[in-house]
Amino acid sequence: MKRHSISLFCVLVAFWLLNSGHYGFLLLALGIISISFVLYLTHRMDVVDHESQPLHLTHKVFAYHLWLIKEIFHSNIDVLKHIWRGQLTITPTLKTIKISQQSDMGKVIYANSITLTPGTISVDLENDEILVHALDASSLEGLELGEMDKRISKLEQI
Amino acid sequence: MDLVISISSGICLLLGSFICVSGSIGLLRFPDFYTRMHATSVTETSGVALILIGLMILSPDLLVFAKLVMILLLGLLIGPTTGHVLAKAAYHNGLKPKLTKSGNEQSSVPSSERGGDISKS
Amino acid sequence: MLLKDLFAVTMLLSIYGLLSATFFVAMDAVDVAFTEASVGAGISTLLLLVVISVTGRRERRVRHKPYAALFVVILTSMLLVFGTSDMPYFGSADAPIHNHVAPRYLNDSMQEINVPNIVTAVLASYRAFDTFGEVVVIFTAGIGVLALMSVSSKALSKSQPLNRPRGLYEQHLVIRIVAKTLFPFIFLFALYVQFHGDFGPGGGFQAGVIFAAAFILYAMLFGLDAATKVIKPAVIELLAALGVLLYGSVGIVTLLNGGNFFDYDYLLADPIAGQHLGILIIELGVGITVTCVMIMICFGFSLRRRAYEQKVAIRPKEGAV
Amino acid sequence: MFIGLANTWVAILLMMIGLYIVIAQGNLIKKIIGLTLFQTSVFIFYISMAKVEGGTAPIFSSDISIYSNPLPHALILTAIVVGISTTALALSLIVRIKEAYGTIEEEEIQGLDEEQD
Amino acid sequence: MISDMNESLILQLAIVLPLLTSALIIATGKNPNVREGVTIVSALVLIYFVFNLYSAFSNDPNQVISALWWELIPGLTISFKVEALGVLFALIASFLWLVTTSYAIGYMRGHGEKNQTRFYCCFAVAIAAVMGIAFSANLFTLFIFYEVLTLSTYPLVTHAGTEKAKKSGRVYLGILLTTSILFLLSAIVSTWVVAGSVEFTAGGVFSPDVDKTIAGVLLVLFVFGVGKAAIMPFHRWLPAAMVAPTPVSALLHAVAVVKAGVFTILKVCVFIFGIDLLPSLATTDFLLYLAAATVLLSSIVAMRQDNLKLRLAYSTVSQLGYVTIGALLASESAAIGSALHIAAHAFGKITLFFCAGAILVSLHKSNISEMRGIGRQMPITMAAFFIASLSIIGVPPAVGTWSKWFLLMGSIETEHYIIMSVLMISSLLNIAYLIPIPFHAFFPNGFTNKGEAEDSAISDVQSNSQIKEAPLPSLIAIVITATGCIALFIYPQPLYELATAMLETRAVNYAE
Amino acid sequence: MIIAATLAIFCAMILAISRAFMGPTLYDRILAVNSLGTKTVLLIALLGFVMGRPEFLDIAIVYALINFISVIAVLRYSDSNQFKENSSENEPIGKER
Amino acid sequence: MVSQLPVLQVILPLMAAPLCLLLKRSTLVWLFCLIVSFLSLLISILLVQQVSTSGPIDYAFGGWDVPWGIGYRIDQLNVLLLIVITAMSSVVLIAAKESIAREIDPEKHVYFYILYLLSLSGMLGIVATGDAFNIFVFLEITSLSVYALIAMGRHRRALWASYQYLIMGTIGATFILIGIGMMYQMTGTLNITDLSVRLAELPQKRTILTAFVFIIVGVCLKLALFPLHLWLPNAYTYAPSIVSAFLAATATKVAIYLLIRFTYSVFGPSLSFAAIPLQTLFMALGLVGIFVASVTAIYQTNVKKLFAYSSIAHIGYMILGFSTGTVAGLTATLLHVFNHALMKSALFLALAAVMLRIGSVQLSSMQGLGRQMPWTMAAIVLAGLSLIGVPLTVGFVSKWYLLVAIIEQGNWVVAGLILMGSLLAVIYVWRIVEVAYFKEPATAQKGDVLEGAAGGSTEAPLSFLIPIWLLVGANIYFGIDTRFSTQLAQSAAQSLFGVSP
Repeated sequence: MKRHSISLFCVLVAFWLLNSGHYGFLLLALGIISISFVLYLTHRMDVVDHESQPLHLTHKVFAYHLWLIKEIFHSNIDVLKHIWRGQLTITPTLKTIKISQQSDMGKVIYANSITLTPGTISVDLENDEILVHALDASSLEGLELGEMDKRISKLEQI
Repeated sequence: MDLVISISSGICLLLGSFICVSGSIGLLRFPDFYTRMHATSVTETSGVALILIGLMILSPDLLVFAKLVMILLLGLLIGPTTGHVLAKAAYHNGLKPKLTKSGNEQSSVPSSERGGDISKS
Repeated sequence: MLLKDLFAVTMLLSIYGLLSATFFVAMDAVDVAFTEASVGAGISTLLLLVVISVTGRRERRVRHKPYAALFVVILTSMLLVFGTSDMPYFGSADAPIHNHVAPRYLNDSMQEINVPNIVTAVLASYRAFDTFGEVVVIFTAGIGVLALMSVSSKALSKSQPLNRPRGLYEQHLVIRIVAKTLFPFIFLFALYVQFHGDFGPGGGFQAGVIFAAAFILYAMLFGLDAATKVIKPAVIELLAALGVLLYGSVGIVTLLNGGNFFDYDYLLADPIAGQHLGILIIELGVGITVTCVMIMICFGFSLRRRAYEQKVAIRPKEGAV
Repeated sequence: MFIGLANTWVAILLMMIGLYIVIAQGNLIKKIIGLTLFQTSVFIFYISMAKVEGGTAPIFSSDISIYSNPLPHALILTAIVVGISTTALALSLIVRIKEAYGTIEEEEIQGLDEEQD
Repeated sequence: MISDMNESLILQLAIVLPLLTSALIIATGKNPNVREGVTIVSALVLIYFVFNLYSAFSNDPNQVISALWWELIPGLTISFKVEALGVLFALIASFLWLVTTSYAIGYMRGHGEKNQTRFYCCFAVAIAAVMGIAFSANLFTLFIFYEVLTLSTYPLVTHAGTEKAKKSGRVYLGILLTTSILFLLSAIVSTWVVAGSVEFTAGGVFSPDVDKTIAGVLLVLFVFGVGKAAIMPFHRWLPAAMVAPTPVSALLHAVAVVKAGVFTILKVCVFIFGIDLLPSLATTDFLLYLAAATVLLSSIVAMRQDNLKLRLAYSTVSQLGYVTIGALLASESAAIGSALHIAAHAFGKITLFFCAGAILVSLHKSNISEMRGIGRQMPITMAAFFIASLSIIGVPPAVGTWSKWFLLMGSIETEHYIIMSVLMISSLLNIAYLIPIPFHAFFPNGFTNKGEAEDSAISDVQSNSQIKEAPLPSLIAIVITATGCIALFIYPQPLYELATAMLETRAVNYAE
Repeated sequence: MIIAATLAIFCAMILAISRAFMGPTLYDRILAVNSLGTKTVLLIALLGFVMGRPEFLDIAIVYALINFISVIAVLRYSDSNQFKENSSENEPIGKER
Repeated sequence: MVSQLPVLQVILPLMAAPLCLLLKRSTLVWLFCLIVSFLSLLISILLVQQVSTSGPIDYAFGGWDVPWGIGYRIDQLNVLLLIVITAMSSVVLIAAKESIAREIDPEKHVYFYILYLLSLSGMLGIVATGDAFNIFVFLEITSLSVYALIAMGRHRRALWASYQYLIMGTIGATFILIGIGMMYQMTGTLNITDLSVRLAELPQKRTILTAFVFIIVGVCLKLALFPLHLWLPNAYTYAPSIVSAFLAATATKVAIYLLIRFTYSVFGPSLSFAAIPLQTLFMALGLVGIFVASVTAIYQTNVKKLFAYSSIAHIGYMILGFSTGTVAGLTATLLHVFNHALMKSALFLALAAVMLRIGSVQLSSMQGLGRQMPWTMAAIVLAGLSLIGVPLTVGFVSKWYLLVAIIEQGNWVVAGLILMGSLLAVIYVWRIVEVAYFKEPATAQKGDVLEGAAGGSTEAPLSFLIPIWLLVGANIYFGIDTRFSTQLAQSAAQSLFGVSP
């Protein structure tokens, strides 16, 4: 718990400083007060934990994101093509995909990654299945190959 | 140097706006709700990203840059979340996607989950 | 407005809010845009949604009395168009509006108040009393909503109604995690807006709305009970009053120090510092009141909605009181 | 003439749409929506008269000399708050009306009232 | 006679006393004897007060006795002033209050009426209003008391509480308030605007060069506005009010209401317009003929009524026309005549009503056709009825003779021969509708046709052959008023003096 | 170039609005509003640069947040059964009547 | 401190409102409100004295001079309204405790008092301020609190009435906002004094005319002038009794004030009356309003509604005086503002007492009440007489001034019509009197259907009788001693003509 608080504090300080742009005594003091207040409030709300502060993922997440960006780039081009070519080319598909992630966090990352990649949307997230809607059947096939699943599972393991 | 900046940002902006417009056209052209979602997700990812990157290149100071980054991160975090939630809600509330025959594998609503818990007023 | 789906109409209203806010940005009114964004697209949509969820989504039938209305509207618009014919053109710098009172704000406020955001200077110092009125208006609305909506604790049994849907956070893994991540930032951002009203767009009102919106989001996701556990409704009421009092007490202090009401020059020995302090405090007052009232209103609606649902569940055909 | 006042006229058009909805619609919520539309359009009217050609937002910066008029902005900030307050109160009234009458259609409510007389 | 009390104080006391009485009546309402004792005592005191004023006035007619209560708006005051006509009116009213009270005690108890406290209370308030009217120094004060009179008599009119009574009450109130507010008040305001004053001034308040059209319109407004004077289109309330108990009718017809009406008209004619201005107005003639028509028509209507009280009511309408004519003729004799007629009619009519009430109380009869032969059961009553009828008709030895004489004189002086003939014809009609009643009472079978009426009348006579007069207090009242009719014929001096004094003040003013 | 981008975004917004008007389902409208919100964020960011005062990006952040919150709110209140989407607009859901 | 009186007048109740929330207990809050209200009354009395001795008082908020900051300007017109509002509020509040206890849920009492104080301070703010936009803000404070107050009525129709009022009121307020915007656009200032100066100098008038029309229409919506009156009867009828009394005494008066302020002080009579046939229009509307409302009142079976319609009729009288455009007419209007507040608050308070005792204000349920609640009914009768305009009551005085003002202009017909209007008032007042005094109590027939009526509802408690008779006493006192009220009204009217000839 403490860990998460400290990390949140640091992030919040950065957030304040980057937003503020005024570094006089008064505003800094107000910033400290504000941050403390926010910390107090969020603790009261019980929203500071490993889910909101995924510290354990920090060191692997960048690599994954780079890969994700690449995927997004590719699928973007696909979808753009579909848009300009028109309706006839699309083959909307709905399919359930098994996922291997254990933690909620992993599931969320997976679901969000699917949605983030254009062409696929995670429609429903139930236990260990994700219902995916795809613009094109082919992109679903790519997903079924499980590359993304594997990467996230790897991310998840500490 | 200025030239590089303006050209690179120009390219980013141009591409971004092209993608945004494309996304909107997709929003109009696609046949049903789920397919339209794909179109918007184009805008929300690469369109937003490219435009914001274009602006980042132009940004005069760190603060503006930081804020643009924040907007970008926020967009990338919120976009898929709302998309997912929206799709889920639509699906659970009985909006059936139009599917091609081949992929029509699971078309029934998982009604057991929600059908019973709604009291009619 | 041919749409009979109130929900759709609400969505369109939200779009209108977004568009007008964009327009305000284009018109240099950044503060207004800020407020309109959070109010027009945010809070008012939110409120409308709650109400529609109680009252029903569909309009019952088409009305047939447009002629009188049309007559009134056409008459009014003709009058308005007639009235515009003498108006100065859009953007012309020599219009009287830009040459009588406004120049002093633009030219002298830096010397007199030393607050870069001139709108804030006008709002909080030159026309502080208007803003006080504004705070009182919102406080009035809050109390009014409470007076209308408050459910006696007896009537509202703690037990959940028969088939209550699960909290949103249980259904939506994704939202839960994303929202949890976002909350601290939204709150801090609200506070940032609160304290940087002097320098850029923003101020107490906008901050209050954002803060309240975040809190309402929390209540929506984690349930009303969780939210009331974080802060009790009675405390919110008191805080709302406190905000108004905080604002007013600045005026009282200036009175006691020998100045006129809201003459911040008398707050501290140094007039400029006094102005700063005064603006800071009153903005805080505005922020507190707005936050609390917005939360109050939403809580009021939700509690009422719950009570109503319970009542309907128990006595299905209960209509008129 | 046309260009110079077009902005105002658009605002007038929007206002009138709002006013029409308020008067002609029988659904209470739609009335409120119309009212909001009406008010927001008035705000647009105010804000567009604050604009100065070539000016920027009235936030002081040492390298800018022309600002738009800050006073309407301050006024409209207040007016927006007033507007949302009214809306909130109106909506709470609607909820109560729904509870008491079982409907939110003007005609039906009046019918119920007359029935009672 | 004159005590050491200040006359001005007495003047005010005369107005306040009945009000105090009404409060006392409410306070003592539980005990009828005390309540009525209070009424009688205060009536006596009031007579004493008014008589004091009278003697003070007659000792020195130029002495100004006045009282200012309040200045409402600069120039608009509530104030009082003793003046001949007012004294005359006040004398009559205060005296008749005593008599009527005495009568009412007998009547109300004999009839077993409800709400007697309310009756006495409202009666006292009405008397206060009459005193206020009599002594008011300006139109505004008069107006106030005029309205008080209207409102305070409403409960009396609807005393019975039946639907019919309420309907009549509405007619009563409706006509009186409508005319007073619509015409009288606007006339007063207009007078205020045109003349700048609403004080009663000898010779009138209008300057001689006033716009004749406006003044003419104002005169019409005044005459119509005083609904209590029952000029023809606005006379309906008077017959309608007949549902009231007899003492109330007596109050309405003799003591207070209608007298207040004609008093107001007379006062307005003499002191607002002035009898010099009146003839020059175009509308005077119109109003004169209207009044004359009222006299004739209502007499004819009266002949056709079988209900005794209703017949008397129409008779009142006709008699009021006399006073109005007298006021509008605008000559000295006519004015004196109408002043005298106020008194004469008061005594005559009150006696008639007392008699009608007595018949109702004792024999429970209200229709004339049923009254054949009652002279044997109620000899005193019917004798009084006869005397009073003579007074109304205007034949000696009753006081009505004098007033009609002066009215005729006035009409001849001003060469209104049509009016003169109307007066004559009306007198004949009076005979036709009044005299048969006592005649048949005493001679149920008339001089002829003994057999015809025998069946109906004889049976009555047989069952009620013994004397069955009204209760004693009522009887006393009847006797007193009947005596008054004759006494004033014999000794009209005080009345005449007062009537001339009213005009003399004008002469004095002009002399200055 | 910024101005061109602004105009493009503006066009995109118009397209989105037309989708919001056309519907046909509620979710299409929500989607349109959401997408409009995203574009508004971009537009405001761009406008700041167009007007030479890019420091007002706070507004854009607020937009993004509000957009998020309102979509969540929509979904929160679509819990109640009235928000069931009907395949055809007018027909109520049969099994619940 | 004396120089701070103008601001204290408004700030005192305004700051007291949130403080109520801290007190929590109903009785305490009531006591607190009462004290605050009476203090405001005291302040307004001091202001009257000060204005009459040393002329108008200017007060600048925040020390900023007027066109730049917000200024208060208290002159003869303002003090008249201030004293009416504070006095009515104080008197009405005395009775509030018992009435509220019966009509409103206990947990909402505190909210009630807060809203009450807020509406009071809102009205005071409207009257006191010298800034056009500030008027709008305080107008909204008043309106919002009043909507909520009305909706707190027990009957479900209170909600509907409140909603209707809200729609009409908001449209009105927005119209005013548009008008203010146009004026601001043409002059660049919001201060009323400054506006009047600059408006007079303007060469172009079309925008100003439009602004004028919008403001007038907006104000008339709030005023419930005849064709725009539809919200008023229900609002007054179904609001909690205390609220009805307070509103009837003050709300429309404030609107009248705004009308006068804008036409005379801001636009100036030359513009207001010359450019638009306002006088004829208002005279016609006033007359039609008097007749339609009075006739409608006659047919009402709910006494509160009856008096609500009578209020609309009396607005007609005020408008008539206003429409003459002379000092005398304006004096009559202002006098009637003062006097009508006295009579209507007395009437509605008495009705509140009736409501307290028999739980209904239907005409039929008031049968024989004259004997059961003699003091209350006597008050209704006296105030009713005042409503009619019977001499020695305040109603007469103002009607007299009105008639004189109108006859001076040679409008004989209008004068006659006014008197006919009074006759209609006689009818509706008389209906009540007849039912209350000349009908037997309903107990015999209805038995114990009416709660409290059976077996004799007793006289209202002293906490009602004191304020009611205070007001009735004032009705008669100011009907007899007219010096204070007429002087106030006259000097106000003269000052308006003096300021902008």
